[in-house]
Amino acid sequence: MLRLENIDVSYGRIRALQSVSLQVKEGEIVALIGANGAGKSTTLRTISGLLKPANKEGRIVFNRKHIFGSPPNSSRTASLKPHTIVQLGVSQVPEGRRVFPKMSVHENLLMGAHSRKEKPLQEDYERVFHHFPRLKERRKQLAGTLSGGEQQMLAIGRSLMSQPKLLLLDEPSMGLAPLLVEEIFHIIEDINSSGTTIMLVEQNAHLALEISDRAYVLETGRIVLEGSSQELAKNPEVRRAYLGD
Amino acid sequence: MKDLMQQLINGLALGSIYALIALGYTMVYGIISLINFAYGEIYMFGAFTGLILAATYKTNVVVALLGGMMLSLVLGVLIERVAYKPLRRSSRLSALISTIGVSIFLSTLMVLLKGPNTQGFPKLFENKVYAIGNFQITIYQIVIIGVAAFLMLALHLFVTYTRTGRAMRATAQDQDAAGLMGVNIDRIIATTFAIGSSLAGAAGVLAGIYFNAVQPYMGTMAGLKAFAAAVLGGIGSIPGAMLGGLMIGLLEVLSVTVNLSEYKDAFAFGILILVLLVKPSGIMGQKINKKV
Amino acid sequence: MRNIKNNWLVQVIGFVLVLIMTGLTAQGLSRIMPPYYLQIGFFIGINVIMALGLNLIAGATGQLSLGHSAFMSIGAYASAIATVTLHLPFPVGILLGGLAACLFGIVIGFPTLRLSGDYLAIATLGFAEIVRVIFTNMQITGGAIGFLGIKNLTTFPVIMILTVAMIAVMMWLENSRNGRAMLAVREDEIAAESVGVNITWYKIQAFAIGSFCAGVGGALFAHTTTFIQPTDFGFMKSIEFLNMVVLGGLGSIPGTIIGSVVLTTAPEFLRFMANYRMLVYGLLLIIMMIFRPHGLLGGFNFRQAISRALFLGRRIRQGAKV
Amino acid sequence: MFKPNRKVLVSLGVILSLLLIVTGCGGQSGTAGQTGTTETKEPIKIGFLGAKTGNTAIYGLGNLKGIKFAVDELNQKGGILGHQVQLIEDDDVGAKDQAINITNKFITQDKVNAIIGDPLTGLTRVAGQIANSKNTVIMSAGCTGPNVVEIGPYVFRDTLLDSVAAPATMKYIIQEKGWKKIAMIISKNSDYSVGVSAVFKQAIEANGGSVIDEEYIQDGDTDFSAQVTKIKAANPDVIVFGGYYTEAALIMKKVREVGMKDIAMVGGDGLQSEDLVKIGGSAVDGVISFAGFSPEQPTPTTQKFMDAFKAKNNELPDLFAANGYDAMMIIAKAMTDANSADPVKFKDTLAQTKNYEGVSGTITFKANHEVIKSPVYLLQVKDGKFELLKKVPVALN
Amino acid sequence: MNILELQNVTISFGGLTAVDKLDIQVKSGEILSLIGPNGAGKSTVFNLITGLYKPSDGAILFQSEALTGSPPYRIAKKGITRTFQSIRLFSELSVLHNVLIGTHVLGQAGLFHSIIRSPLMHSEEKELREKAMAALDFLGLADKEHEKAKNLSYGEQRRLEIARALVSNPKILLLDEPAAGMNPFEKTVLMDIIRKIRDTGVTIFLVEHDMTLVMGISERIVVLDYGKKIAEGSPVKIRQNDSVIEAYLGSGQFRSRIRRKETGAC
Repeated sequence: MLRLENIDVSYGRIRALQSVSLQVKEGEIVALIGANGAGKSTTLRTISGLLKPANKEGRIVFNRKHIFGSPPNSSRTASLKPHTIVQLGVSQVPEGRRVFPKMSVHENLLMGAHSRKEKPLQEDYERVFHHFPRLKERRKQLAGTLSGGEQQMLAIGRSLMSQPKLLLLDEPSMGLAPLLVEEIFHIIEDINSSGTTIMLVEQNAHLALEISDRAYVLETGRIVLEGSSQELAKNPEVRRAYLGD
Repeated sequence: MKDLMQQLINGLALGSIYALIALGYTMVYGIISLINFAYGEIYMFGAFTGLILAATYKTNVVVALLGGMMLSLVLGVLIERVAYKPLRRSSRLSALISTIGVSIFLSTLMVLLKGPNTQGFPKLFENKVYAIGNFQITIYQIVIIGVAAFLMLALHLFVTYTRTGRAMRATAQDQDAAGLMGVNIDRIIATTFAIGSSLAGAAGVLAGIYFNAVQPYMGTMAGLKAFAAAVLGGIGSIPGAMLGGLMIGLLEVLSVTVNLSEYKDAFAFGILILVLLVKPSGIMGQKINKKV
Repeated sequence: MRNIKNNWLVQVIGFVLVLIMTGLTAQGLSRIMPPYYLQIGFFIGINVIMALGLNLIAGATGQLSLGHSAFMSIGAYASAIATVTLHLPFPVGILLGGLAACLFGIVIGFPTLRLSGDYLAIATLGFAEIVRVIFTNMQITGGAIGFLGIKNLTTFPVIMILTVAMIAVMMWLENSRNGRAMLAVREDEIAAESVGVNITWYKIQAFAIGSFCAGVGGALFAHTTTFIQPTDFGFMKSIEFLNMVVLGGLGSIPGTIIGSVVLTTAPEFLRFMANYRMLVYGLLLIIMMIFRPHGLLGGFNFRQAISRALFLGRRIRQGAKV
Repeated sequence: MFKPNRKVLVSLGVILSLLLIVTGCGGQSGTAGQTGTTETKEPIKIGFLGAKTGNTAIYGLGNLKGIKFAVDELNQKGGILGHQVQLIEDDDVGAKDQAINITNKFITQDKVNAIIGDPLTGLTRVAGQIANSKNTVIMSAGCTGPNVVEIGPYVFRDTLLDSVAAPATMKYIIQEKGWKKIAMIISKNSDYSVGVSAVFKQAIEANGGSVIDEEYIQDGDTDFSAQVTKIKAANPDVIVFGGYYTEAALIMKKVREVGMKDIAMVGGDGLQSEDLVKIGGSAVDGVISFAGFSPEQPTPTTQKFMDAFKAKNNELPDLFAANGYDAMMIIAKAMTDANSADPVKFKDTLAQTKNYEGVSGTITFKANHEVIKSPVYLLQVKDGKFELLKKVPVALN
Repeated sequence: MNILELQNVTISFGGLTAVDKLDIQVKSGEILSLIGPNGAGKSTVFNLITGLYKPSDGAILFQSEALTGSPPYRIAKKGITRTFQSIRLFSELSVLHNVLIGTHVLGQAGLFHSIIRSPLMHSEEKELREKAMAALDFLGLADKEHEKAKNLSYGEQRRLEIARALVSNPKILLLDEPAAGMNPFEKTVLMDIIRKIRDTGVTIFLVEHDMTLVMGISERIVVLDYGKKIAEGSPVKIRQNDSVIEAYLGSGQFRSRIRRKETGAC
């Protein structure tokens, strides 16, 4: 469904990603784990078009459409902008939630549906409220006044409003109490089982490997390990570096 | 002080014009943090467009106003394209200097095209004076305040309730997040320039009608005052810009009332500095948290 | 060799010698140079001093000031009052002009430095407008009619000596503990504080020195034009100095000098454009910013380039040894 | 580093072509008098110093129109002393440093025989210092402030001075019209306005009038509602405004708007312009100003000038154009009389000009070569035209 | 002896309590690590110590002297320096200049001396340069002295930040995620450096996510969750602490409700 081939990204002269290749299949939950600064968020930001790969040979393909790079036997290099990528069905829940603080919960959800030209239907809201009943009570409240957990729910709910085919989640557990984390991760599973493919960046490797089908391990901008989550969870290197053994 | 009420009406009319220009400043600043020093010149351009439409093509008020707004809009978008967009990724100071370049360019261009003389505005409709109690209000004042209020209300409704308006607010709050929601940031920035410019254009035409004077350098001082108004109200805040504009207008008029008219401009800027010292983000501006 | 280079006295004497030489050269030049070019040289000198002051404020500590001409006007009027009303000698007038501007820089600096970025910019702009309005309404300055009877005391040697001295001081300052702290404030206030830099102190310092320069520039200006009015120090004048600094490369001393030279001579070079001169000037600003957003010399450091060249040489030699 | 992409280049192209179009439109405004035809003699060079852009361009361009007209006229008649006249124009944007540079350039690079300008007192003082020290005649066709001709024997002006005309005007309105309660408006940022207003004020007191309200404006202001509201409350007999026609017209519009139907405004020759009526319309009816000439009862010279100017420029000359024309013509006459274009020689002839019938009035230079225009005309706007109210002769010493 | 002490420190932002009644003692000469999930308030603790934030309640003592209310530059003068999680270098300046600015508190020469180039300034400048070069040498950056800071790699930038903080001879060094963005080799080098710094007598207070590093060099660990201290002790003790495991190291509590099917690695 999503394929990254040899993606390099740099900030100035610093190379943040070095020839990263990975893929996500339809229906999966794929996790990206690694230390802070390893390039996890950079990968997601690149997929969403907020960052541009530095190399022309790199390629990002979503559902046979080139988000970046040139298709074989074509000289035209695609480099889609964030808003077009959302329209293709790739929606990201950014790190730190980034809800629009001066807008109400309802307006935040409306923003989520921005990429669809038509007005969102009641059932779109219902689907979000089905996952996050708490948001329904707080529809009129300003997003900035919500608690951290509620903001995370709103951020995910907002992304769901665009009816994404692929949902990119950046550190959904960040700054949340363990109970809340569990709640949110169960919801993530629910979202996945109702048909949305998910790519997850998570610093809590236990959680990430438990919930995902497959995982990639990033270290200083390179993918050093990949495999099924169950295998990775048993990998001694992974256990030592990320699981605290 | 019996003419205080009269002075308030005078100030309200003047303030409405400042407020309209200030809206453009504040909207653009809210989204891309750029002080656009060319706004005063867009206001001037709007006034000249209105003048040309009314004098040469003998159009009526509505056409002159709409025409002035439309052409200013085009100019605003063109400025964004040429002088701002290529500089989006450079420092804000470069963008600032670029807008100063635009400002010098436009005012000089207008001197070359229309001469430096102040030009009167053709009478588009009969001015009448209504006496209410011991003060009076002219049709011009009613029109100025009315049109300004209408435009501000329309802008408020647009920003609050439309899809584009919502996207503009979202972009102002968090540009990246808005991009992730599918907002076309480039287009939103262009739209913001367009709306701000058309408001400045409207202010220009209204000022032309009300003051009956159009002149290539009219934008400089008006632009500075409107900028001050935007900051006073809290830059980035639309209601703040309206409030700031009205305040500066009233303040100027009141400084005349208390026999300090020679310090009129000092008053406007003095109050601005005072407000900034007490509340550095302006009257209705949000506090900016120091990020570590 | 090294001892001599580092001997303070030798350096001071050297500096004074350079100034004397400059003065003599300037004296000679002013005899042989056509007055027109000489006159442009006057304004280049004044503008270099002005722009260096602004560069310290906006370039070194990164505070956007849109009120530089206000400090210039304070210096101009103060020096004019000193030489005309109080009959003081010209050097005292220059000093008083600088100090008066410096004093205002500090007075204005303290409250306004709490503001940052664009808010500081608008506050300084407002301050400049207020200063102008006050000068327009004051008795001692002659109001709008202007200050009459200033003697033409600014000579080419005076300008040259002050310009060279100012450039030298600025370069020394940049390369001292004090100057580095200023750069740190520009680069990252929080990081600067965390290594013990008192950011408020250095911001005030930059404002004080920058306005001192402006005051000196104003004094020279007043005694060149022999007649000053509040309209000489308007908003666009502040913008002109900002243009010089940004065009040359914000924060770069050679850049600032080049920027000042270019923009002072540009009107003369563009005279052939006749009526379209200002039009072209505006366009040039836009085009410059688009194609060289960091200025002519932005991101280019003479000292660094030289030392890098030397360093490379050393490395090659060392490499040969290994 | 920014790489110029196609869009930017296209946009720049659009701007540049726009520029070219504009340049093309105004292309005819080159330097006048360079026709050079079959002349073999060195042309006489006249420098024009003034603002062609910027806030004060309005005065500079006014001057320039008159000077160009004069130069064309001179050249058609074969120039001065058989030399063609070449006008060199430079734009000082109203800035002192530029004025200094240009004056130096005129004298040392272009080697002009005389400079006309700047219409602003401040710049004339600055340029006058230089011109005088380098023995080049400079004549301002617009400045009225003090300390100008005192600079030295090479500095002249041909404007009607307030010190003479303003008292006469005040005497007339107070003693003959009986308007004693006076509201004054002063434009605080204009040296002209502050200067003439001081003379007005002195004259008001000397003639038994009283200033019951004093309001301040600034040149470039457009909203005068606050000041006018206060003036209305003070209920004066007349408004005295020393300033320029733009502000005067706008003030009068407001004055009529608030219901002061019959009150008159009295001012200096700064009010003299077609634009006063163009901007003010019927509101400026009744405005009184002093002037060096009367457009309604012009001398034949003035009439001829006005007709020819109108035919050429499609507008009536304003005060600055008339003064500019006279400045050029007086200089030409002095050169002819002295039989030399050398400033050192013709400056003395120039200083002896007596009763020269210019288009802007009758010009005499006093012993200290300060200008005197006599008689002074008091004019009043009636139905959109300046009409003669009174002729006041002035002592020539 | 406690060199640094946080007593009952609390701070909240807009109703959200970021640090809640926190007590931490840093012993002189030790390596103490502060760990916890992202957003637990670790960096906030550093910002409180260095004076960037003012606590709404509680006190911070440095060598038994209250720091609370002192501006950051004074705290740095007292001998507390730090690095930042999101690297904060003077990015347009050279590597050497970055470290020279780090020597700021050691110098005396003010504006006057700078302008007249006094002998004091010269000798001091020489001394500071030597110190700066020594610090660069120590962190293996000596050959990059003329490079602009922004052109260094992540790892080098992290080391440069340490050099800048270290050059002023602080008594305590606060390192905020020094290993972020480093590769395993660089991490081992870093561990070495940290130990060496400690051996010169500098107390190290560390925020870090990399468990290998934390467990490898810390003498004591404090675990923060939701702004509260949930555990404190030696690495061995912390590793076995249930609440730590649950909050941070991963609870193992969370069980996928849907049995994930085995998928082969691709």
